[in-house]
Amino acid sequence: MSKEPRSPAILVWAMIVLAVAAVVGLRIGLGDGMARAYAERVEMRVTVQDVASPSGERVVEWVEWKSVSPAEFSRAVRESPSQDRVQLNPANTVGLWVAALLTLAIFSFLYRDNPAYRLAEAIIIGVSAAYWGVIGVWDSIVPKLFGALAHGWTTAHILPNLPAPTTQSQIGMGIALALGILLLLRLVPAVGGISVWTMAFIVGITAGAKIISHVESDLLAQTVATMQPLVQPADGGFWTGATLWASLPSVLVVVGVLCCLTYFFFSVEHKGVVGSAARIGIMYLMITFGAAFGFTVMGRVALLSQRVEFLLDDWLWLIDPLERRIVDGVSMIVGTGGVW
Amino acid sequence: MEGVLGILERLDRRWVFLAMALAVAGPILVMGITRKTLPETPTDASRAVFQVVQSLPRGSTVLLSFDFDPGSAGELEPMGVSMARQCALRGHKMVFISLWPLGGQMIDQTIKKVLRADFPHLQDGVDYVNLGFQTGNEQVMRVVLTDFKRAFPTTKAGRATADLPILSGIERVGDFALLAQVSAGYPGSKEWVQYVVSASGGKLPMVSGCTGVQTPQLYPYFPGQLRGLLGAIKGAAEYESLINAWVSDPANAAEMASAGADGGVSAVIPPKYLEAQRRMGPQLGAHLLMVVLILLGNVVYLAQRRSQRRAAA
Amino acid sequence: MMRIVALAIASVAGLVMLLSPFFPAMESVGAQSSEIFNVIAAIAFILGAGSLVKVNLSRVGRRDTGWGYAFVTLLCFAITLIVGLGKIGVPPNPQFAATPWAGEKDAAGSAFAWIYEFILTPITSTMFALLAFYVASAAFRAFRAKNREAMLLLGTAFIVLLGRTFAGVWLTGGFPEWASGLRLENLSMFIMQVFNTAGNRAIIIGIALGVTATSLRILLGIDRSWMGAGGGSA
Amino acid sequence: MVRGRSITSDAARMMLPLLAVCAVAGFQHTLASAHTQEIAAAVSTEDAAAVGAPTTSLFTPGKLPLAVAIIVTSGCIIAWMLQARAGASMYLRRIPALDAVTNAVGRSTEMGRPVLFIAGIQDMDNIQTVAGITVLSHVAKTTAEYDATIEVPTSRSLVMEAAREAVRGSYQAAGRFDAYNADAIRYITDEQFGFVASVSGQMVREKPAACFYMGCFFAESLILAETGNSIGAIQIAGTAESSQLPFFVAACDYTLIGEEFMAASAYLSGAPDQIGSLKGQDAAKVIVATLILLGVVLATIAALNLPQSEAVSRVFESLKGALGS
Repeated sequence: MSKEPRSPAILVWAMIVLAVAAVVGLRIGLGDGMARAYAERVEMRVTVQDVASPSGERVVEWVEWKSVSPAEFSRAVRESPSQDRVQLNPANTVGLWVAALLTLAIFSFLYRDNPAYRLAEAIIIGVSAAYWGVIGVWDSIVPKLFGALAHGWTTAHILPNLPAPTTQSQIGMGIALALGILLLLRLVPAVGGISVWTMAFIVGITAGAKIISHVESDLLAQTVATMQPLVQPADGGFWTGATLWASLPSVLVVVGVLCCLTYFFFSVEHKGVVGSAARIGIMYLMITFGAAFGFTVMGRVALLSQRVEFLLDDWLWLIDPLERRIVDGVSMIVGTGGVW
Repeated sequence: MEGVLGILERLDRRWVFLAMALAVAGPILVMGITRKTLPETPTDASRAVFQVVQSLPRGSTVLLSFDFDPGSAGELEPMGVSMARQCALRGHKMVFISLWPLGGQMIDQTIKKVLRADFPHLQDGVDYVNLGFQTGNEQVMRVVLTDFKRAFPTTKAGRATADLPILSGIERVGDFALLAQVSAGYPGSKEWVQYVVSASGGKLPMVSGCTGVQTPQLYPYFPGQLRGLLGAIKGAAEYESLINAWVSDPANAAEMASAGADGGVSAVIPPKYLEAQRRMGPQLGAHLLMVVLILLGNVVYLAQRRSQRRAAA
Repeated sequence: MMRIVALAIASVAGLVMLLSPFFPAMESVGAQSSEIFNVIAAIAFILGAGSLVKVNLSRVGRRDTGWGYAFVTLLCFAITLIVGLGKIGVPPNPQFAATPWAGEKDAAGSAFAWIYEFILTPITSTMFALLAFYVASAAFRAFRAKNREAMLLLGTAFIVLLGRTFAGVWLTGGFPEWASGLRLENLSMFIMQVFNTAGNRAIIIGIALGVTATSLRILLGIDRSWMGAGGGSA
Repeated sequence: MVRGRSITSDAARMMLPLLAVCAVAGFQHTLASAHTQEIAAAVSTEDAAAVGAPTTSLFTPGKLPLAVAIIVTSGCIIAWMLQARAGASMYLRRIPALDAVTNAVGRSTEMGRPVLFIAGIQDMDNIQTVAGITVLSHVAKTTAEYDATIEVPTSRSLVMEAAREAVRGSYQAAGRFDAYNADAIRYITDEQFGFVASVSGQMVREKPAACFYMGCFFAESLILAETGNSIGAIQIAGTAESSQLPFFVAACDYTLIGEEFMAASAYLSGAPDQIGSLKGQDAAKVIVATLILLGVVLATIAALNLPQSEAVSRVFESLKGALGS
């Protein structure tokens, strides 16, 4: 599968890369250019209480930048050429380029492993590991652990409207802290073995909780759901084709469930009656898998479309399906002054 | 013939990748420039969603749960947009919630895109409200069964829900006329069915839109516990086309005017209401390619088997 | 000794979880346990980060092939951590402007949000999009009519793929009313509601039993391989 | 292994007490049916106590069916475990995917390439991850015996810890503690596709000869399996995520489907009481199938317009009530 393509093939691939580069080059010079992000300045002004100041309150002011479409920028400039309310957003413009280049770097893995992909890979490992660590701190450690064990400090500095903890949650978080510290003892080789206690706690609660949830919502619910009447009397009498046709699905479902269950038998050899049932069962499973495959393809293609749309729309400004760059009926793709 | 088969047998998978890229990018480019879409023939499951929303009495309060994030917005956002749009057209009140951390933002985008843009007379807190994200997965569902406002004490913007006009008659989730839900995974449609619809004794009707991956697992619930189901981008496109057909029908002009829809009946559908239908273009290209690939793969396989048999003989 | 205590902890914790739904006094234990788990997992990140830093530092230190990439990883890790924990560029929270750290960590305009939007999202969603290419390659290579089972798999996928696009309507939309069940879109519905329902149900029931047995083996201390009891036999 | 008593006769012995318990539960359901609705609305949530007056009952009402179901399934499993421990012989059908483990590891040793093991992308609060770790300990024992190297990239810090514990134990048990390398079991990132980007890059560069995917997988299943395929590795997968099974089936050499995956650890251990638990699972399956058949027959009679239909319909409702709905 991964044989090296012969030289004519390399030529074809090189031409494809050149063509893409040519489109990007052309796009930079054509019409109103490409890949720019704009933002609108919003002045924020909030009065807060402050015991230190003589009036008892003080004003906090800051500026926020709200993303707007290129069309809104053009409209603002047209209305007042000297305005500075809507401006080019340099950070997000650079961001668009970074995002586009990283997108292409990942796609390049389809051809083969290469330095661009390895760079993207190195970036994503570092960024995402830290990202999830940060999420863990701000979403779990601060509101749950600090919120329960150091409530006053947390409300004063980070989360002013955090409700007061219950005794139960304080006990729970105390346990969590203790188990967390036990786990970190892994870093001290002499007593590291004790960290298995934390693991034991986690594995224990997982095992206990999963028995409950699987028996309740899967085993019982699915068993009851299969208990359907085999015959669905249709209009016009009992022994008619219509009844037969209407009853077929429920018969097929019951047969299918029983045969598939037979396939999962471990302690009986799949021979004779059991063997036939298991074979029917595996056929049902294959149809199930085929259907899931077909449906999943849909979702995967949708994701690819999204990435391609990002490249063609947000980055290259080649298409504009949402009309974000149409000003007074003129597309910025063509350029407000130029011709396509 | 042998030559072609030989090439196919040794085909480098990169050519398959290139074919897929063209099958997806081509239609996007063409449809992006021409702004044309493919016609849709809605299936029963999608039609059911449209009819359930349509059949509620005007002014019903609908609970919309947007349980997805930007990762699956390509498939699911058009469903959320269409649901909000149809509710607004029918004059229903909308209470938006989310069990996914980034769902609150998806709701804000939808409100901006549909309600503020096309139904500017609707008031936040009276005709619609965004209650934002709530942590706790199924635990939240268990709480809303008995006390909706306890699970959502404030709106996303920080207003208390206790005295919110839109929630005046709502004590528990069963008081809503409909649960319309968009699902990207866990927690999602399956959990809503298991913990809320079943527990309400079938009194709370539910319609759902979900990703392609989840669709097979949700079909067993339709049309029983799920009154309607939008499966993947295809379901979104079908639903979108049903609403667009209704909007374009002059017979509905009066009703639309009373709902205060901006612009009234118009033959030109704004592009934001054609997103799902537009995305069916690359789907068609990709699916046809898949079908061709499966066929080619089997032609190669059968030819190989025949030559092996001949060699053995 | 350490192991016996561990076993006892696992069994007691499991038993408490197992009993909690049946006693009103214990009902909130379930919700609480998931919070405890989340906090422990967040603390455990220190160990994960330690492993990440150690492995990459040693690559840089030894000047292994590709040590530059390891350096990039470390750099990105450090920057993201500092930016995220320091809430750099986060504007004040309009509702609580007096509280210094009340701003949302990923508020628009913050450096953390920029990293999310322009680095994390493009890379991860493009990785996700690679799947479209891999399904195509898998379909070409693996969906071959080798036997009856494989034929069923590929036949079903074929029907569903066609039935879910305009192509299906175009191919079989002309079937007369009495044969409407054979239209591709209806056929794929039938498959979903009958075969797929049966298959999925049996899988779910089987898994529920498998989970029960696996959990019991753990709680009863018969399967101790998770705690390093060597190869699993008790 | 010698074939034990036939499972059907074992199951028949189980049926009597089970039916008795069902009858009791059904009776309770019929009695309570008048106010079941209100109770269900009020007590199926933890909030009943918080919102209304605190309930005085010691037990949560309405949970009897769940308790019965757990007692019956666990009872089956424990009963056969005890039987096996007492020395009863147990037949176990072959599971080709698990028989292939040794070959795959052996091939890695011959080729001088590593074995790659991925225990899914979820944390330790997912039972599939725990099952994956138990399989890992068996695979690690084999790699220790065959002197192959094993690489275990993980997507969660806790999983890394658990995997290290399991692998260290296996190497110790195999007497090869000198060959244990903790850094081969390392945390990559929690981010699903960041993890996949790293692992697929690693696969292309190190070209492992055998890849094991055992745990909870989502969309990354196909990326891993296709990359493994492109480097010609033997691939053995196991998961209970039904949406990902088609991709493993299409792209891997062997796939453990759902319950088979859950049984893998017991199968590989070969210990009598673990194998007994598998037989207990089978007995529970017979009970489920019997209940389904019973329910189907009752539902069918109730649906036909026979004189007895109404009475049967009541019995059917009781049966459903006994099963908790």
